[in-house]
Amino acid sequence: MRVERDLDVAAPPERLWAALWDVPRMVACLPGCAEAREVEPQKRYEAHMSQRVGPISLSVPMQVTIADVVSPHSLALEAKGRDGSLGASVAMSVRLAVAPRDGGSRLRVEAEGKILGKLGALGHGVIQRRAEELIDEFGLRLKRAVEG
Amino acid sequence: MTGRPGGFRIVGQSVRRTDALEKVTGRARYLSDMELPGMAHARLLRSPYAHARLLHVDVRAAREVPGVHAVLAASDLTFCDPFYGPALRDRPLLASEVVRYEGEPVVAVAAVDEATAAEALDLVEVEYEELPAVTTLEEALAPGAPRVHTAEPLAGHFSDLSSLRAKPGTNICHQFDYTRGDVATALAGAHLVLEETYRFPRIQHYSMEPHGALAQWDDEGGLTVWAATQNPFSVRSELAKMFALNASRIRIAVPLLGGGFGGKTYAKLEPLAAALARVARRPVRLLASVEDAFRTVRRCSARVRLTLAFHRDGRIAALACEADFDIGAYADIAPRVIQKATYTTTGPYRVGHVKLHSNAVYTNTTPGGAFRGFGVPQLVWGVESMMDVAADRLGRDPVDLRRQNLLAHGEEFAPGDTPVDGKLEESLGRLAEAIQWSAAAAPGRAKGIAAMMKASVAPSVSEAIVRLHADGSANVLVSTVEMGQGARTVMAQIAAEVLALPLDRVRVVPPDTSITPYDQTSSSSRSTTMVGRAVQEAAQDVVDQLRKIAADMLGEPAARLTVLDGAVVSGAQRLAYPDLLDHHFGMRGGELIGRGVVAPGRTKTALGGSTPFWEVAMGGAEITLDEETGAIAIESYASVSDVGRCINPQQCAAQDEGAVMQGLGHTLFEEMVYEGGQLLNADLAGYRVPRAGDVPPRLETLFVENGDGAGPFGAKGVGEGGLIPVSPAVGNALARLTGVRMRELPMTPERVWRALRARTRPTTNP
Amino acid sequence: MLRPFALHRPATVAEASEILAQQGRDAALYAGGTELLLILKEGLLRVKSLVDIKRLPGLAGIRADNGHLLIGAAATHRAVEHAPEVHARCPLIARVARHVANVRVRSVGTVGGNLAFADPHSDLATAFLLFDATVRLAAQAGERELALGDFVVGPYETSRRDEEILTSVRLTPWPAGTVGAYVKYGLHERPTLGVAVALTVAGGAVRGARIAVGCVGPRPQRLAGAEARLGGWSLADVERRAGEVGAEAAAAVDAVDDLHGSAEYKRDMTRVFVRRALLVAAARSAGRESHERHPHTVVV
Amino acid sequence: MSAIPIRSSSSVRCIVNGRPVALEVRPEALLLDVLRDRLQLKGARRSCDMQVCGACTVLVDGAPVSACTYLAVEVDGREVTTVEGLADGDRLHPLQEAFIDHGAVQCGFCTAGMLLTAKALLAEDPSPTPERVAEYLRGSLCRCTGYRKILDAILACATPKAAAR
Repeated sequence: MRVERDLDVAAPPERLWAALWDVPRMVACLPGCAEAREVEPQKRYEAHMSQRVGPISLSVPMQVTIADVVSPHSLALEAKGRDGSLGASVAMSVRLAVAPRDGGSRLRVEAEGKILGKLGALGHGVIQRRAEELIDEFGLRLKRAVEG
Repeated sequence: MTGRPGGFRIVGQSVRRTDALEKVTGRARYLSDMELPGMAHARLLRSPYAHARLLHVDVRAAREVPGVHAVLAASDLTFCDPFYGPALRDRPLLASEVVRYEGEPVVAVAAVDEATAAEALDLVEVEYEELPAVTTLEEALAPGAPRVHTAEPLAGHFSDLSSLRAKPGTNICHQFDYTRGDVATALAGAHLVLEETYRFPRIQHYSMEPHGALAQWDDEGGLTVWAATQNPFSVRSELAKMFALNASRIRIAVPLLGGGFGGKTYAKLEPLAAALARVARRPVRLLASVEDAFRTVRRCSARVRLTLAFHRDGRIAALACEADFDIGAYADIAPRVIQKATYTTTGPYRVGHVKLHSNAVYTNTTPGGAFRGFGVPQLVWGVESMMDVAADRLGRDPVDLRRQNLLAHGEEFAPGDTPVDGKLEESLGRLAEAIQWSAAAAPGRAKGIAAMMKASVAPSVSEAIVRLHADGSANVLVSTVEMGQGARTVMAQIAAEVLALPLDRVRVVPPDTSITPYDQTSSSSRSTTMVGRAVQEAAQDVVDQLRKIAADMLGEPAARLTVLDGAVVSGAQRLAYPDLLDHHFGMRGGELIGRGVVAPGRTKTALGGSTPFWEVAMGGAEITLDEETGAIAIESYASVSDVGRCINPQQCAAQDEGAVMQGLGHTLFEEMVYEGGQLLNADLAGYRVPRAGDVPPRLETLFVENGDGAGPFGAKGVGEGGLIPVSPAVGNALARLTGVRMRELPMTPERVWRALRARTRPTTNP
Repeated sequence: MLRPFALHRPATVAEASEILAQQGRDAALYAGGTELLLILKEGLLRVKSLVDIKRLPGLAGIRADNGHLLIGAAATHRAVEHAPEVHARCPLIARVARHVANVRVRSVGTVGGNLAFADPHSDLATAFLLFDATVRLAAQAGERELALGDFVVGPYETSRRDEEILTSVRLTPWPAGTVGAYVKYGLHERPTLGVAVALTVAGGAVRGARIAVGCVGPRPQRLAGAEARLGGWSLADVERRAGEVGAEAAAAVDAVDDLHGSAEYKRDMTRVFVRRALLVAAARSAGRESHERHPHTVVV
Repeated sequence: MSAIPIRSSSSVRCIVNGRPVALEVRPEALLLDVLRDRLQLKGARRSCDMQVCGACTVLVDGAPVSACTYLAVEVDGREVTTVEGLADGDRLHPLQEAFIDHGAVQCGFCTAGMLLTAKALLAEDPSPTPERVAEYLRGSLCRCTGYRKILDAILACATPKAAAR
């Protein structure tokens, strides 16, 4: 699964960056993500991700690690976790980059991830589309929060 | 069936299968039907990662679940050698430190029932650290690619593989090289040189019965395993090594198999079942699901680069082959697959200058092993496609070009190797006739043909015992596994023929290594030839003893006596077997035991042994194409096999029909699809095998019977051959229909659709 | 192997809804079980209770209702295949039902289960869209009726609330002079593509056209643009220009990549099969039945 | 309203191969396991475990079902036919005879399901066309025979079209 998106935000790059670098708040913009909290400042975080695909519910405690920061331009994070009851493992890497654009800024999102286990194999075909929807919604929420 | 050549009574007749009645009434018993008192049920936890370091495996909670009898992780396997494998002992019973493919077993549980075992597995905590994985040949062979294995594995039990040639520092676990003549010079002087690359996918056997084993230790430390295996003696030697036991302390018994196709050769689940039973201190049955089977073994996929050169007159000038076989995460028998198949790349053709190289390449995928055809289909797909490309370029008819290059009857395959034992041109002629090659195809249709010649396993040993009882009935003791191919019926026919008994007086005993004598394997189309000959010898041994007894009684030389209808006959005199035994033993008791051994031994050829016979099969397809969807329809298929003689014609036809349909599977649909190291279609919803609706409207199987086979009564092997020409025959037909040459299997509608869209050449419709 | 659960057999829809309301995601509706039992076996769904609704009074019924055809949610595919009411009012649906999955699934699987599971690779929803299907959802609080297109919202996703029960689907039979066809194509167990079309022809011209495409994307779709293009065409126009409609459908369809094929391929197959389905329907409208056969294709 | 609580059993009374059977089964018990493990009727077999292959086919009130994905409680009050119930004593069912004569049996793992599916087909349509037989067997896989001999065996048991009228 791979999703790439560019999103124009009507706010200066600094404001967008500040919103991103508030990691718990930023992570909470991802639909289904809750209880985001800091474990080690600007390094490790936790969050709980819940997703439903029809009758199947995925509930994953995620470990989020900041892999790379080029302040105030880009941020790369890795997230992984496992739903023990479904036997599904989720792994994601996300890169967020901020650039100035026509007085506002542009956010580039590059997300790559996979779901391992039976769900991943079954949901092949469904997951890509769902991931696109999630990232789009993430962008909208983030934009709303920044432009707010 | 009247007037069969040779005047045989039972051989050559399509007698009813001896196991048919039990199979149509539901009374047939397979491994999954077996239960023992106190038996525990096993389940496995498998890795979700293609390649990962095992940081932590915590099974404590699983052990506490009531009803759990054994929980094993790699660290618990201190009581046995935890590695196994027939070629290399590189496969851990349970992943240790590293998992090398998605679906590799990590933890095994035996419990009072499957639900309890599943509950226990839910409580196992495993922490993985994902490692970069290689799931394609390109990834595995790239410079600096992640290594699937880093340690040096130990050689398995095949002496011809004791000198495995790994390429240090790479994922190549074995290389095979063979050279004859001078290819470079031959290429330089050739009129036409073709260089092409062909690809063959990962294929799942899908025998309807998945793997399974039931293991029980006795109080004296002996081990019995009931196993769904094609070669119980290989399983026995594997277990003997792992558990440091004498072969005599191990008993492998084999019930009926629900199909095998090579997937049940060599130890698969038996070692795990034995380890679990040892710890559980009770019998343990481990039954794979179909999903498990996808994670147990598969056909090796391949990328084959071929150089095929011709003289102006159509003679093949030279053949060079560079083949990479993707053998998955563990070697299984793949090194043998690649060298044996590569050695016969030239198939039925006379080629003076040959240079062959193949690599067995590890990847982070389900291990590749034996599968009907043993590597040959992967090569024949390319070679036979290129024969048609060559015919096109040389302006020759494909049948004609092949005929010109066929080896002659009695001609050595390679210097010092087994001479051709069939009349190849007769097979080709029968095929051309069957598919009316010389008649133009109807509009929208095209025909294609392909030929193949395959070696059987060598060296190779089969033994048989025939016991003639006091009442004149007989048991045949052989370790041939009945997996659907009908071997038990054929062995009974052979014994009954020689013993001059009706078929119902002969019973073939199921394989049991503590009772039935050695047989190497029920695979490689060898059973009728090798075991059949041993049975023939053993039965003849009994007949000779009978004649000797009769000679004593009659005062006539044994040589003048014959057997007929359960009696030794001399002119008008007739001595029934029970009377002969009565006379011999002086009572109604005792039995005559006959023995047969077939063991051709080693030779100085490239593989250390020479095939006891050549399996020859040719196939012709007539197809139509839905040009808009890319879907190919097989309108007619003819398969010709040279079997020397059909012991049971109906069963020969059944074998070949099944082979053709299985071949259509990998030709048109079948492929294990991986994405990011994950197998996406490990079930029958996503892995498409042929269905009843896929049977060509016309499906014909023909047999060349010249009585010139190395087996009993001039018979020889059948079973694999019919599958092998299918892909190139269909590919050749498609090329003739559309001008599009497919070089990758399966030829799914989408692949053909893409090829049609990329087509530059105009359609040529012969 | 299935993990333990309780089996509830409520006597009324209200009782069923009450259990669902109480147990929430710990309970699952169960009728034929052909989809549900699979995900339970896989461990993808774990529940404490199954609520068996196939014995609820009337739920398996198939009957005419005020000019409509009402199919109870617990009616099996096999029942639909054989029901005289279906043959009389929506004969295409009987023919589609005859080719759903395999005979065992048809014996047991239900219409409601099929719709509520919303597997994108399914035949029924696509065919139902051609009959302006609505579904009825019942709960303790009351009932509501939704267009099928609003009910199926995505792959495996419907707008059914946890406590609601899909009780029936209502189909509106076509006006006189309407002839339809359903064509499905695919290699695998489930179809790669399903196209349903219907042409209402009067006075030699198309007065109404319906086109639905399923399996290629997240959910089955009616393709209004493609339908509109056919308006006023003669049957001869349809036979000559069906390809244009196919192309329009291909441009409009939402296709995704999966094991069945790439989105690109599916889009092109939409083009091909919309055209082929229209040709079948046009021929039928002219009283002809084509016996042309294509591999991996079922035409009903 | 009735309910079978979790981890408890309810009684199931049914007719299996013509004989009345009474059993206590849990709600999650699959018919296949009950037939094989409780009633020792091993003819139905587990292969794909997802209703694709047909190896577990049995007839419930004459209709083929996948016993691997069918709750045992559902057979309460119904008739179940397994392959063991096809023959009349020692007299084989014509389909069984035809399968043997045509060589339609190889490994045998699919055979029970094939026979029962064929029985259901011929009950529904005594004179099916070859295409209809192949289509009806869509969910009945065989990896050994290549199907040709199975199709021939079933067609040999069909009533000739003229006689059917």
